[in-house]
Amino acid sequence: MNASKREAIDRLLKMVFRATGLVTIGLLGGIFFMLLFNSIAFFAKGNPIDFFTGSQWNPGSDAGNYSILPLLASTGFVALGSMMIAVPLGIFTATFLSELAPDTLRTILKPVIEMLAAIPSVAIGFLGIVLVGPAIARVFGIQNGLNALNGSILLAIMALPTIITISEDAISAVPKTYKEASLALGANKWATLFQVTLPAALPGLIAAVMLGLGRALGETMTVLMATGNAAALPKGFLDSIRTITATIAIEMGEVPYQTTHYFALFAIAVVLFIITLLINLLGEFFANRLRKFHA
Amino acid sequence: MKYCFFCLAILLQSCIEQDKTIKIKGSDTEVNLAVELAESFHVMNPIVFVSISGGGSGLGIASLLNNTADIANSSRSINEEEITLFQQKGIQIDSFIFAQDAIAIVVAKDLPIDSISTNDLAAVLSGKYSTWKSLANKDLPVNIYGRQSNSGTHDFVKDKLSIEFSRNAKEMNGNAQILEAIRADHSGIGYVGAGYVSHGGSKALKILPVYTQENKDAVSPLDAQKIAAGKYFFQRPLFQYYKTSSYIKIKPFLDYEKGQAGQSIIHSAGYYPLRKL
Amino acid sequence: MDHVKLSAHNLNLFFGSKQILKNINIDFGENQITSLIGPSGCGKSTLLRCFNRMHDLSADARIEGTIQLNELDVYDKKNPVTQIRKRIGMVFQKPNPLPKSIYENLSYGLNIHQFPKDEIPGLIESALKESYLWDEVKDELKKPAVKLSGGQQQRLCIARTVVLRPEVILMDEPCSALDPISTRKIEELILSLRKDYTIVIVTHNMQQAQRISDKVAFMYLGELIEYDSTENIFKNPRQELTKNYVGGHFG
Amino acid sequence: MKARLIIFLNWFVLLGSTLLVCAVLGIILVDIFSKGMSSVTWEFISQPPAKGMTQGGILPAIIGTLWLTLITTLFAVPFGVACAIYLNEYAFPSILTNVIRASIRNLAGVPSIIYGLFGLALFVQAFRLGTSVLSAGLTLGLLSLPYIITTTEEALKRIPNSMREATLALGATQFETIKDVVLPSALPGILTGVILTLSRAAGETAPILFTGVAFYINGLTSSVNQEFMALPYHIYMLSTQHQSIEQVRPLAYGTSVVLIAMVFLLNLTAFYIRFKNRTQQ
Repeated sequence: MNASKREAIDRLLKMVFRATGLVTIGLLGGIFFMLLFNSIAFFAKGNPIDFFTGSQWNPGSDAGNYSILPLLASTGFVALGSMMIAVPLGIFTATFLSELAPDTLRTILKPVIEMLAAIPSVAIGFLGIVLVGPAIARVFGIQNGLNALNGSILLAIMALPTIITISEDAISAVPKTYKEASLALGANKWATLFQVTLPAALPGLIAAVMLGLGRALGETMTVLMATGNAAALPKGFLDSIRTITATIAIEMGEVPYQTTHYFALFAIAVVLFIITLLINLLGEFFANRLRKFHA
Repeated sequence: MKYCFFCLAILLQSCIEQDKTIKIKGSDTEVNLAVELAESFHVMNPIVFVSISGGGSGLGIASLLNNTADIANSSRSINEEEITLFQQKGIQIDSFIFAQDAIAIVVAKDLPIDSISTNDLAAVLSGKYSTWKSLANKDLPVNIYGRQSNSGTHDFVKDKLSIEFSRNAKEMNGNAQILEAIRADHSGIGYVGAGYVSHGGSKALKILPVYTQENKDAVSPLDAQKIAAGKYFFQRPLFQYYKTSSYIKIKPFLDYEKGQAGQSIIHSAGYYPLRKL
Repeated sequence: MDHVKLSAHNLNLFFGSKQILKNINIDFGENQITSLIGPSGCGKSTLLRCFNRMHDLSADARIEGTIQLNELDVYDKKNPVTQIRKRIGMVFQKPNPLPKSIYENLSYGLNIHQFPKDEIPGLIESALKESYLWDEVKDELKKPAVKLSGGQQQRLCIARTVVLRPEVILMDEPCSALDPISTRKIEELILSLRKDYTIVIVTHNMQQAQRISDKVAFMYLGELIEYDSTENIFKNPRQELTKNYVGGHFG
Repeated sequence: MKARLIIFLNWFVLLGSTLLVCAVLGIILVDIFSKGMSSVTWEFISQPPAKGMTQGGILPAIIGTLWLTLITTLFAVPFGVACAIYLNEYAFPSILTNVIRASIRNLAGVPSIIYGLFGLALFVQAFRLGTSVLSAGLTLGLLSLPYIITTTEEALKRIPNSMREATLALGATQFETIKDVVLPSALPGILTGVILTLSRAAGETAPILFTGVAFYINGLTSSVNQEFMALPYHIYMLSTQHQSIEQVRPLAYGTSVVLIAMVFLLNLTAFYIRFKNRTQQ
């Protein structure tokens, strides 16, 4: 009697767990369908070709120009800028941490990097306004420091922890035997580091860069606060830019639901979603390759 | 188990609890005024909550359409497209003008220019003049600081001058950002609500009086008498739109705004109240 | 042979499309110790785990044939697996005490099977005594079980099984992770348990099989090659394969 | 000589990068804390804003963020942990579960603003919850789910199978095994993941932008269908939207100090749990 009751409870809870699990997965899957559904509504109304080839994002105008190009260019521009700063800095730091730093130093530095990751993006954006912006204005002799460079610097700060952590894991995962083999052949420590260890960790480093890039592309608040938000095609790092994320943040609260403009914002969100998804998948692909390689 | 009860309690609360909050949204021009009104309103009537969000006038009207606001602040009157949307959704709305606002044209203090004509202004803001050469005799680039396209101020200036803004105009998140940018920019120009500059906001800035083809007499947006007479070029009523169906809920707040206390707050915030004080 | 306690008839086991056990027929006599021997990968552990339905949670395991405990069909859906496992206990290769105190390790099974509360301390004491552990731990029953030495942990695991008074105890290479002294203690313990329980033990240690078992089954590549008394298997095997294996020629 | 120079340069570059990264954190913290600490008084924490938000405190924003975190926790923790248990303990490993796992991992990389859009479409519109602390909390909950599921699954995976077999072989049901052995052993790992996720959620701004955060509310949020103020949005608002940015800058710094302190406190708790758990093993 008791035994069958226990079994019944077990079966019931198994069902409960399965149901919650599937509901959760369904909810998360819903994100994709919601984006898809709403952007299909946009493409049914608007012109898909203009969306990718036009030169203006200007929903306020009477014709309603919905071209993702300037936004996409801005997003890519500021993210690439951030990678130019964060990739060398991150990989060098990771190399130092895993290969050169003594254990005690490493145990201090790792939390420092985690702390950097924990700072909310809005606080970084705030510093972009009060600290980085004025500094850029002074250095370049321009009036206003809210531009792509500012955004790139801030995004680099935000992507650094991701890049450092994953790169460090990748470098530490290189088998000792590789290094020993190289050292035994008479190569010095540095040659070993640059010619053996780092190349062996390369897939992991690429994964780190990809995930850092994904972070930079999807960041909203810092770019919204620090880049000036001009929706024109960027010409240089001192131009104001407006990313996809910032556009959604600015305009979504202010459109009547179920209008063309509303659906257009979902359409650009889908593009962003697909880009970040591809980049994350690529990152994962490289991370897996590293895992298989060393296994 | 406890967890389930707790969640149930929250859900029940969300169902039973009558929503006593008046949600006011929209118009950066009016948001600070609305905050101050809400602050003092709360002292008198602590049961009624008022929550306020800024954004552009478009946000307010959109929120009203989307049923996420009770009152939409707007510094422009509702347009045809929006009227159609309201009709489509079968929402009846009313409006109420609670103050007058004037838009100030602002430049940096050391730019040698004292007033500006509407024609010149149109040329500057539309990007026809790329430097200050012809207006201020200085070979500095014109940097335009404006609002985002969904702001009522943006539309108002655009429509008043019948221009499209230059594509290089920086779209700032709010009036305050515009002021701050121009303060730092020797060759910047921008437009903000007069309420933003009348209270210490004008430090290191210059407000340009505006004249027109017909009336060569330049009028400053800070001149209350001219405003009362409707003489300033960039002058407009501030609207509050609300759904007819939620009138009962918001009535206490509207009454407060119209009353003596409300109107004096409007006055001290740098706007022009409808009632004589 | 005496009374048959546990038996398998025409037992086939597949993982996916791969057949691991091929037509196994075996009977274990009551109060006997039976050793399963064979080279690694021959399916002896897999066979052992069939008897208390430990394959239930593997997605792609499929079992054909019958296993009977006395007259009871072990794989009959009507018989709750929890009850089967209460009657057929199991001890694993590596000692796996629960991350709880020594006392709780023993009381856990009693509690889930709803033994009367007031009997629990007595049952625990006698199980620990039966497992030769009582004198070593009686003053520190509150101590975390993981603090015990490897051999003590394994005896605790046996005590944990014994406390439920099962009819059969399955042991999967219980000494392979232990040093010789601990191994010897466990072997003594197993021999002393024979009077109350039917024991099936998987071992790769030929000497151990000889020391403790009444009967030995030799398996090779998923098949039961030979099943006989210990003496016959080691002294006088009928099959060539068995002879080679016990002679140490392969595996 | 040349070789020595190269070695020196190598050291210089690697150490220099590391120092630069540390300096960035140093600058951020020093700037915010040196300029913000003077604003953080008892009044600042315990009073509502006053005089058009140019004076007074940030109590409604603190309360709003607490509400938000509470709702996020109530939603994301049980669902996330249950989903992880389902995936790791119940679901038979198959191509499907691997696809699900990969999708969940990738959802953790989806920009937070997209969760905001989803929250708007699902909770605000479809479920008719309006712009409210409930909608925003659920949105942040969705954002947190992938992290909670992945960290919980990692914690569950670290529990060796022999532990599960031990109780199963004693005749425990699968649920009893999970409840009595698996979850208690995995608890520190789960807790660390949950706390880190919540600290991230508490600092998020983008997903709450259109799901219920308000510029100002003249009271404390007291029910789940009210709008709310939140610390991160308050910083955003004070530094970009307010009419007298210069005047309220100390308030923005002060709010940043409170937010960062709160987030760090959560992080330190998580580190402590992880550290304690590690030393115990």
